[in-house]
Amino acid sequence: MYTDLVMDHFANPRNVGEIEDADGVGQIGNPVCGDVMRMSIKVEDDRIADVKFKTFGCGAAVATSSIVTEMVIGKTLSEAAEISNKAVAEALGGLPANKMHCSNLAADAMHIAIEDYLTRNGRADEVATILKSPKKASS
Amino acid sequence: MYTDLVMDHFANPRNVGEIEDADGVGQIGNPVCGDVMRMSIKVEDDRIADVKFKTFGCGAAVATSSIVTEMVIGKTLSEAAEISNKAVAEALGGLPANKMHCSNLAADAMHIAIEDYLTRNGRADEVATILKSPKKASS
Amino acid sequence: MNYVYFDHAATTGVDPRVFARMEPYFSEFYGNASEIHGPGRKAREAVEWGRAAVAQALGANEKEIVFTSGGTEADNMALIGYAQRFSGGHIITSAVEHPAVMESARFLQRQGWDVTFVPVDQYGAVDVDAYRAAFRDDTRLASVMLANNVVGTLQPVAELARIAHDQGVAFHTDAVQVAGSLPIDVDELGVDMLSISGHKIYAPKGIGALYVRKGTRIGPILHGGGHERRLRSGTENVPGIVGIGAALELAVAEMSATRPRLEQLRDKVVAATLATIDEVQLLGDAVNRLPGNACFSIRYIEGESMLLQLDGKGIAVSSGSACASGSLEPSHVILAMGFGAEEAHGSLRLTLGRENTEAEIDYFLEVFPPIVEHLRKMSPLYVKG
Amino acid sequence: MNYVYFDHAATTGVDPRVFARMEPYFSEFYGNASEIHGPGRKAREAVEWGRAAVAQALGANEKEIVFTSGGTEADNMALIGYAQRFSGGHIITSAVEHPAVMESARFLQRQGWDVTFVPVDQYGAVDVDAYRAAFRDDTRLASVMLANNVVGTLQPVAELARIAHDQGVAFHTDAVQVAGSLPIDVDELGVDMLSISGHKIYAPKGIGALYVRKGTRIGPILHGGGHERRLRSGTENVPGIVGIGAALELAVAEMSATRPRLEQLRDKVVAATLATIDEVQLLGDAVNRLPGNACFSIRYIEGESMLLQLDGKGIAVSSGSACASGSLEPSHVILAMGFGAEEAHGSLRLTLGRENTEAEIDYFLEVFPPIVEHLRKMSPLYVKG
Ligand SMILES: Cc1ncc(COP(=O)(O)O)c(C=O)c1O
Ligand SMILES: Cc1ncc(COP(=O)(O)O)c(C=O)c1O
Repeated sequence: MYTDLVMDHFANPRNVGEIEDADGVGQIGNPVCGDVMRMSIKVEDDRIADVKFKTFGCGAAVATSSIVTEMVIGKTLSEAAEISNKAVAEALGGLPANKMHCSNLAADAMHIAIEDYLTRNGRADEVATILKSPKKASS
Repeated sequence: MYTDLVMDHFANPRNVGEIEDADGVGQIGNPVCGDVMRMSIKVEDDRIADVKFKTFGCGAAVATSSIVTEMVIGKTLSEAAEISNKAVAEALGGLPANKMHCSNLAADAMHIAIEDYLTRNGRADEVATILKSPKKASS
Repeated sequence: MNYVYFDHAATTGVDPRVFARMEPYFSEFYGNASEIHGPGRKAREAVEWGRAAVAQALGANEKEIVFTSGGTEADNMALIGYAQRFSGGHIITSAVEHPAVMESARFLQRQGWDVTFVPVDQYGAVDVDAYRAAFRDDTRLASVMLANNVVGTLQPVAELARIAHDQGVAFHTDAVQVAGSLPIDVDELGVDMLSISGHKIYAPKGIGALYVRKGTRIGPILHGGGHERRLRSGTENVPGIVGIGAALELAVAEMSATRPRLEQLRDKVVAATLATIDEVQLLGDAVNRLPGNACFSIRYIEGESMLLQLDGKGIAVSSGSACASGSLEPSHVILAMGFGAEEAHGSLRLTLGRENTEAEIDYFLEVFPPIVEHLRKMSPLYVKG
Repeated sequence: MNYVYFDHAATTGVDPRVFARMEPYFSEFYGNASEIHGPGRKAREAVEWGRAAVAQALGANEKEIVFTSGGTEADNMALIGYAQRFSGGHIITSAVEHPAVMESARFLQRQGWDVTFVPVDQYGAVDVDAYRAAFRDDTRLASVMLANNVVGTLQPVAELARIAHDQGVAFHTDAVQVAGSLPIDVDELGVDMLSISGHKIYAPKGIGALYVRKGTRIGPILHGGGHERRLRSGTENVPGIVGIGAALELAVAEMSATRPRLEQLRDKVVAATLATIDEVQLLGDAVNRLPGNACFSIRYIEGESMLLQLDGKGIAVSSGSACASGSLEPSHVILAMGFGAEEAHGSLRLTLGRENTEAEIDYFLEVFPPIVEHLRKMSPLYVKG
């Protein structure tokens, strides 16, 4: 059901953990729904210098979280903000249909972390530009 | 589904045929129902001296016809009249439930032959005594 | 079995090549295809392989195949599952359907539906004019079999489907007797649903499939865990599914060789039987029939007696309506063709299959005439005897 | 398969001894049991042998056994087939039934029936008082499973059946998870209908049976040729029937040896898991449960992740409600027991079977704690990490 790449990211997740002095943190999901993802980022020169995730959830939730961290490292905030959940699923070679919704929110968590960074740094006015469609944490 | 005895009587039916100068003939059944049996008898001293049958029908119809001819030969008319369809089925070691009705009428055919004999010989008044429950051909 | 087996319309043995494909899924790769662990994934792969093979053989898409427990369930699902969408209405079917369709229609009748059983001609072909005339404003579904299981007559299903569609009505066909014997393409036929059964095509008993065209909405008739895209609950019969897929694949691959061979054997047995026995009639259409079907009415004698006599010679055939269990009724198919009960009682059906040989046909032709003679001698209806 | 297989509640492999009994009926004795020729009679014999074996194992009469395509169909038949006798009314079932019962009840609900889903306690046992109070004048049927497939809890079915009968109401039990594991006697239980499934007891997928007590009238849900005394149409699955008969016979013969062995293995895995991992809870009743079932809720981590990690180590287990196909919902059983969705998402089910060894349990106990640790380290919900 899962592609080899999904299974690889699930079995060997990249960038697991929490950045102690993170510049931005984004969390999405709800244990009741079965998936919670938290991204913490370090930002330097408007680029994502470091990122770590923690995820409670199924194989897809872990793999999407893991791959999103790989996809955003070194990217500008705008570039990172452009990565959609759909792009994440595609990067993994696809996800089972029933995993496309709740378990594929890692990009959203990343966007929330970027929004958090911008807000913390008094750049709330840029949120709308950088995050073309800003996401709110669902809980 | 059929007992060995049924199959034996079906495969090697006893007394097949028609007595040319029969003393009595009984026929029962209907080709529409799938079973027709005809018994012809020779009577001597109120005993069944000879009997032959012809049957159109399934294995059970042939076997019941065959065994009834064996059962009645040498019997008095009253004794022959006492043999019921049920007794015939029992003598064969039983019949499948769905064969108990239409295909198990050989004894009835025999009773009709006896009735025919009695009537031909001006003994119609004895029919009720000898055949406790006289059967009519169903067609 | 040391039998000459001429009853392939009733059931077939699992082809050893099919069995070899199924076998690993009983005791080795026995996972439940709903599970996501290794054994489950292995089972899922097998199920989807079977689905693709069935789809391929029917010219369908994989998503249009629903596995069932057999032809009966597929037919029930087509009629009753489809009817569930509506609160009631009218269904058109034929007078010569298999009981699986007929009794599903009767069940709906008891639920308040109207059903028209379209008559057939003396060869068993549906009366197309009567069929066309049967459509009403509230007709929801038409179901006519692709070929008849008793007399082997093929129905003009492509035309019947077109007529139904012209009226905006969905069309189902029972292809249980045709799958594996003749080419089937759901698009050429234009049907919306099509039933097949494993054990008629050298796959095992207990597996079947319903083709459901994309866009044709039906409801489940077995409720539960939501398997088969919620259309048919129940743990998937993995070896059965592999079996029906492998069997269809094989049948299609070999059809161009098997079909003319069976037709030739069938034509031989028909011609020789008509030539050597008098007062015998071929039932069904002489040309437009299933490759392996030879069905006769033999006057003055009864089917079961012939069958048992042949059985005594080691030949397995069937009489009349063989698909009903323990039924003594004369075949409704033969009656619907306008024959009398007597003729229906005297029917004998030979259905040939891939392992049959010409020597077996010759053996039948040798032993059958004396059997007819013997039974006619015993028959009170046979006057010449 | 090179797997440590702990998912016997999902399905079992066909026992090689069972397979040996079935095998001749695929390609050698492949007759249709409705046919009266030799191959047909051979098949009929096999079917009736299987029926007698199933009846014997359940303390029933042969005439009370109807073969189906599996547990799902048996459950559907019990509920929907029974309900057909009535124009409507009320049905009582439990909140922890398998979807095959649950969804059959919901189907009847959509047809206008009233259904009460009786609640359970924290161990998954039906609330007997609530059950008793649920009966109404128009209650037609009660259906409560003999043991739960997720948490393994046994229900007091004999008592529940007695209560139903006191109200003049028929009682069905889904014994799919119990057959072959614990003794079943339909008279001691006093049930009117009882469902079993082949593939849970080392027989193949695609076969099941419904016990229907003499005098309990139900209607068919599959219509057609009138097989199985008109209760279930469709050509009989001969090898499947032989398989389920042989499997039950074997399970009963070996039960006194298998049962304590599984209970001991289960108790070991439960005790060791609770001892070595913190914030773990055993789900279901500690004592009153199926011999092979160990079901846990492991906090802060999610079931599928555990399952896939174990899969990576070659261990097949299941999470939550494994019988539904591709479901992501937290198990309705665990929720009904009063747990939160989070705890339900963190459930893991091991179901042991006859081929499992103590070494396999030891292997699980070795690899599982590091998996829990790894996943908890990754979990945003785990604060101690
Ligand atoms: C035309 C036709 N439809 C349906 C069926 C039923 O199929 P199954 O026996 O697989 O239930 C049969 C055979 O019995 C058949 O010949
Ligand atoms: C308790 C219970 N009932 C019914 C079923 C359904 O049985 P089957 O998979 O044979 O349809 C299952 C298993 O899936 C089960 O565990």
